[in-house]
Amino acid sequence: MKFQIEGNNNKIDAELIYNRGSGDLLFAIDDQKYNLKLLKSTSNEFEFILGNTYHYVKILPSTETKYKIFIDGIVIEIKKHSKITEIIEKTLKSKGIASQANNITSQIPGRVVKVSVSNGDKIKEGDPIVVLESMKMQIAIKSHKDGTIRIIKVKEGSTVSRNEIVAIID
Amino acid sequence: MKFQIEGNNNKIDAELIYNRGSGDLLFAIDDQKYNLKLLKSTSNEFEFILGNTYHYVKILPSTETKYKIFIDGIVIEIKKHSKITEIIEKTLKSKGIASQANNITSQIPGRVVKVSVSNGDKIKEGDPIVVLESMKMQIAIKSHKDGTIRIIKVKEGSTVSRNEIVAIID
Amino acid sequence: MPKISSILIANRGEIALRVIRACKELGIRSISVYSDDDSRSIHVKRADETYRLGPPQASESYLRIDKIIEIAKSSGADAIHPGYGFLSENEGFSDECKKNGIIFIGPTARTMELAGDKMKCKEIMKKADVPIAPGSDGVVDDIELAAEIAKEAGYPVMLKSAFGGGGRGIRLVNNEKELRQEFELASNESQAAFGKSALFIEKYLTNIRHIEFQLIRDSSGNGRHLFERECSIQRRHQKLIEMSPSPVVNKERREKVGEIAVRASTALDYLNAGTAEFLADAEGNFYFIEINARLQVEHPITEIVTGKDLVKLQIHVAQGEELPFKQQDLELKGSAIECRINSEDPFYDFAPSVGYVPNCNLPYGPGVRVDTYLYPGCNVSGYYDSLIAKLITYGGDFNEARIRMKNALSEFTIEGINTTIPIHKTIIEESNFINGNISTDYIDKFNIIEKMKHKRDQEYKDKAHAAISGILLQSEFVKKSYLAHRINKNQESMDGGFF
Amino acid sequence: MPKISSILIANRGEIALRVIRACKELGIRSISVYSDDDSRSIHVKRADETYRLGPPQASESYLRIDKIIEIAKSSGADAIHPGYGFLSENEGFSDECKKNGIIFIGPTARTMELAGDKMKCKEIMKKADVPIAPGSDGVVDDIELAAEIAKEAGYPVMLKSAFGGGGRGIRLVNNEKELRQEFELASNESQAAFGKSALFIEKYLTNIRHIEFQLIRDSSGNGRHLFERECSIQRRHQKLIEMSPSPVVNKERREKVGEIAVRASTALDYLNAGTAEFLADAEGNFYFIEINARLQVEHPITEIVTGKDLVKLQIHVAQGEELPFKQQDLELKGSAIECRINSEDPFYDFAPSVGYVPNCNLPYGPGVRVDTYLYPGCNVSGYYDSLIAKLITYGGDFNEARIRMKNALSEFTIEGINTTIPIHKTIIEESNFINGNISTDYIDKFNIIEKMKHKRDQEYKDKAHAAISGILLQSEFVKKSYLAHRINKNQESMDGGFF
Repeated sequence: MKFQIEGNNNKIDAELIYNRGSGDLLFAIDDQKYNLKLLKSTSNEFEFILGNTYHYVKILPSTETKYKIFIDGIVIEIKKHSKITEIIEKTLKSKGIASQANNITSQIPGRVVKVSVSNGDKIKEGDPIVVLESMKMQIAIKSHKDGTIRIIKVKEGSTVSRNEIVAIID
Repeated sequence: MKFQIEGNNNKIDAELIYNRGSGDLLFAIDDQKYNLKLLKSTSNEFEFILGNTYHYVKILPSTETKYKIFIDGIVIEIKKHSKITEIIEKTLKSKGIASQANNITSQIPGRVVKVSVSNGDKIKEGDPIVVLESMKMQIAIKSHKDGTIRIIKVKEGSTVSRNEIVAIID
Repeated sequence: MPKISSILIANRGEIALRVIRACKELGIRSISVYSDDDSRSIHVKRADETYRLGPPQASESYLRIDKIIEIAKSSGADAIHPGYGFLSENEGFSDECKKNGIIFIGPTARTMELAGDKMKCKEIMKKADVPIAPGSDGVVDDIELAAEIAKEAGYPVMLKSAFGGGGRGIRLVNNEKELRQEFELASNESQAAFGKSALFIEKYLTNIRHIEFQLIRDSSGNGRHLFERECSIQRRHQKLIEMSPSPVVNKERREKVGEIAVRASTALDYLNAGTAEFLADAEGNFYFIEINARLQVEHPITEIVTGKDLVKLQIHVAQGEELPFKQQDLELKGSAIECRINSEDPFYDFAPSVGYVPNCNLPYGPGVRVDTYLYPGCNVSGYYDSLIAKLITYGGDFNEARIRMKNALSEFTIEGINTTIPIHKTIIEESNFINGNISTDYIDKFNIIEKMKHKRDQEYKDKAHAAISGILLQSEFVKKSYLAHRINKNQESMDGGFF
Repeated sequence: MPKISSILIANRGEIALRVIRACKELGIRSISVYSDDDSRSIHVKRADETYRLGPPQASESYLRIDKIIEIAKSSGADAIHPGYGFLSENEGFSDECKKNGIIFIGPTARTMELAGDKMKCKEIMKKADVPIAPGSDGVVDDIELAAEIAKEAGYPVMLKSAFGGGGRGIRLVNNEKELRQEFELASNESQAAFGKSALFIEKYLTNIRHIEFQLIRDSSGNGRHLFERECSIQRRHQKLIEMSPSPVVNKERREKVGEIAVRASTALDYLNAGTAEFLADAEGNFYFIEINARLQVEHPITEIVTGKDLVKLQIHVAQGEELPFKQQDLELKGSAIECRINSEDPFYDFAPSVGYVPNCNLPYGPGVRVDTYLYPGCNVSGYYDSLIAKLITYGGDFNEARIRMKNALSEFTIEGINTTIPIHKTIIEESNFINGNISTDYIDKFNIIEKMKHKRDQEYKDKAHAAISGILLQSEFVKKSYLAHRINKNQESMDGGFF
């Protein structure tokens, strides 16, 4: 399998060389060979000693192109790099960019305390679209470009989650 | 249902009066009425506010006559007192006493480091039968009465669990 | 005054737990209150008694003076501890307690009113010869007037709520366009949080330290200061890291400014625990900003370096006792640091992060104290403040406390939400922080966000092989599960036992 | 001597974690070793590197000098920290380290030999004018000789292993029949634990306190004492609760006996941290018993009242540094108590209790420190010592520390095994303990076991209604599950959502 760490351009090759049984495995990662001693496992949690260092790994719900992994207290993201996922990724990415360009999304979860614009309003980059309240703070979601409001997708008093579309502009 | 707390002779009457739904219940325990607000439950764990005080209860593996309950950090034992369990209890008890009288049981888990007697040996009350090692300590299991060893049930090097029979005497 | 035998805690989260612990130490019955979003929160679990307040919104629960007073009366509470935030600095609440014969553990309504109105307070301080910070002269209700004053003072200016505190309701504004936009937001925010809106404008000063003095004063008029806390590490004008002692305060200055702080509390006829906040410039001048008329979030570091339990002292003072020590009995020993762990994503402009926490590991061991409401399986609600834990470490000197903080931060794991732990990890090893070269603009000045991202990339690299091993293990697991499933179709027995 | 950059910790459990933490503070690479019963233990998880030793039995793992030295060499360890117990007082191990160019963090083999042989040590102390406890004059190998000596001294007598320590290998014997029975057991036990068997006999004294002084001495011959620890609360001659300061030691006596303790360490040319143990009688006379040539279990209370990190000091001294403080720089401040939490059933004659711990909650908050290897999902092995946690609290005075201990004990919950927490809860509120009226026979003298049972009955009563509510809830749950099951046969969706 091939992987790529977020924020880094290198691809990493990794494979299981063999399973000696009773929890002893041999891995090759980036031309380095590792003895792995598995101490405990469930379907998504693994405790093991890699080389001579203990690790706890929990595989979090991941996307089709990315693994999200809780490891030793931090969360790290790793891209999948098989041929197929690369193609899927590209397809998704191109689609995503195309449609996302006109979406104004909430990048935090919160409650809508004010909608500052109406359908059809002309807006400029930096204009506030809605105001959210979350954890006692009021935060304005601003437009990232000039345009016209096609549709407002939220109402005052409603709650939005992270990455939810609050408005679409043309 | 009727219950009895260990170390106390009083029996306690308890029943569900009604379930108002959405986690609100009304209990009567020993003529006291309680509002109970259930906060969380699985098959053996319950978090609730009884009257105005929070409790966490975990029902541990229990016997036919006794509940073992982990509550707010301590373990308490409660006898069941329905007619049927009373009868079962009595039967078990009388049987238990009859057969237990000739058993020498290990009251701690440990590894047998020495067997001090052989089958057929005459022994006196207080004589050591086997020596166990547990947590760096060596502890002798002694006979609770005079008699003759009918059979030794353990070997040197074997491990015994709590309440396991190590020898039977006549 | 009669001895307090029961206290209702009109708050939630870690501070409610802190007060419950003090009650338990004094043999006082603790009574907590909770909103519907908090029914499984730690202050419900740990109090002797607990009562429902209402729906999740603070305005329907923790800010409902009427309901809280009603519960206090029906449960027989002798006293109310307000914690910080919520109603802690609401003079109406203090008043209402008094009217109902309940001891309010904090200052009188009159003192609170004066302390809470930052403009009035400044006037009193001027009279008492307490040096005050340069700034605008009164509350500004009107946006046009605000624009005029700001223009005169020169941008950037600070837009502050007269009833704010703890960094809430403070906005830095760089030009008139921003002023107009932010004025309305700030006004609304202050309205929602404190039930009032009144803004004033202060010139924004740079290379400034925020240093505060812990105060406590009893009903016989004995006032003491418990030395300083350096709180210059801030983001969005909210404290992120505090320490005591300050790296720039020596014994003489400590005594001098401490005395000024006690004078300030006398001028307000202050009762109970409070904090005098100062700005200190590079020349070592101290300017009074405000008195926080409540227990402060960062009180634990003072408890550690003085050996005094501030919450227990609050209760003693509230029941009319005199302070059991003189100023000269107090000694600052060792060094303590507090990191505020907020449920915010520091990689994403500190956006709030809320939800279920399936697991967490609190650090412990030599020199570590944690004040938190987290436990495995708890929930972080979006309705309230983002402070989820205070990690406090101490040592014989700053560096011992700092290194212990570094290790405690790496022991502190919280699953399910984003927290400010990564920025703390970055700061705690940053050279300017180590050398005490800090100011309120520290985060921007030294590109801490960039450094944090760099640190993350390094962590990613360090953990990559182990993480990938985890993925390989899972794929093996899935493969074998699939095979086994095809053989006996018994999915239940798949967990574990494959390797 | 070169600076230590990596340390192998030849131990397990809480003390291994304690040393790992000290390593992390000093930037030293920590290397742990584990037996097959410990592969998921905390010292495996937290060390930078970890290596397998062998099968669970101590004789096959933590006592294998050859394997430990081999791992130290192959992993490039500069030094070895032995913790307490296991090989910590084994002069052969210290010697073997030296031969292999590895720094042993502790005394030299020669000192250890003298300190470990309780009889030789007493001779040296006599010469150095250190007052020693009355008792038998040499090691007794033969049971007949033992019986003779015991008869002469008069029963009861103590049967002690010359190589024991920490209460291990000490048995109280009331008559000759018991002596003969116990002599063999004690001999075997000492053989298993320390690899040697040599017993001696001491007259058993009553109304005696056990008070010890913490020592540290560097390679330049600077010796300091870090004041006393009162360890009189014992059962089976093993410490259960320790505190510093002692309620019967004032400043003058502290200085006087402390100086004697330093003299004792000088007489042995002692290196690194150690403890001089004394018996104190009702008249305030102190008799030296032995020097424990290692870090003591109860070292944290000294760390707290002195503000010094003993493990870091051990490492500094081991790399040849001079002690960074003089005797007069040290100050005893506040009060600290330690409760030893053992996996034993205090209701059942302290029978060992082992197994899986599905969940546990460590106490935290103001004035609380926990040193433990417990975590939710861990395992308590029957192969090793029963100490699973040390709960330490501190305060401005004894009573503040005591009340905090009371609360911390009630916060400390451990599922799955029995522990000594109930006896600690009883003692911490017992009037003689509160008044400092304690001695080594405290547990028997004041019927603590009876009081503990009484307390449990009270707790049972207090919790009965809540516990029964839990049973009722479960029976409702079962009823509804059964009904639902009959309706849709879908057992999967039964959990939760019924009420």
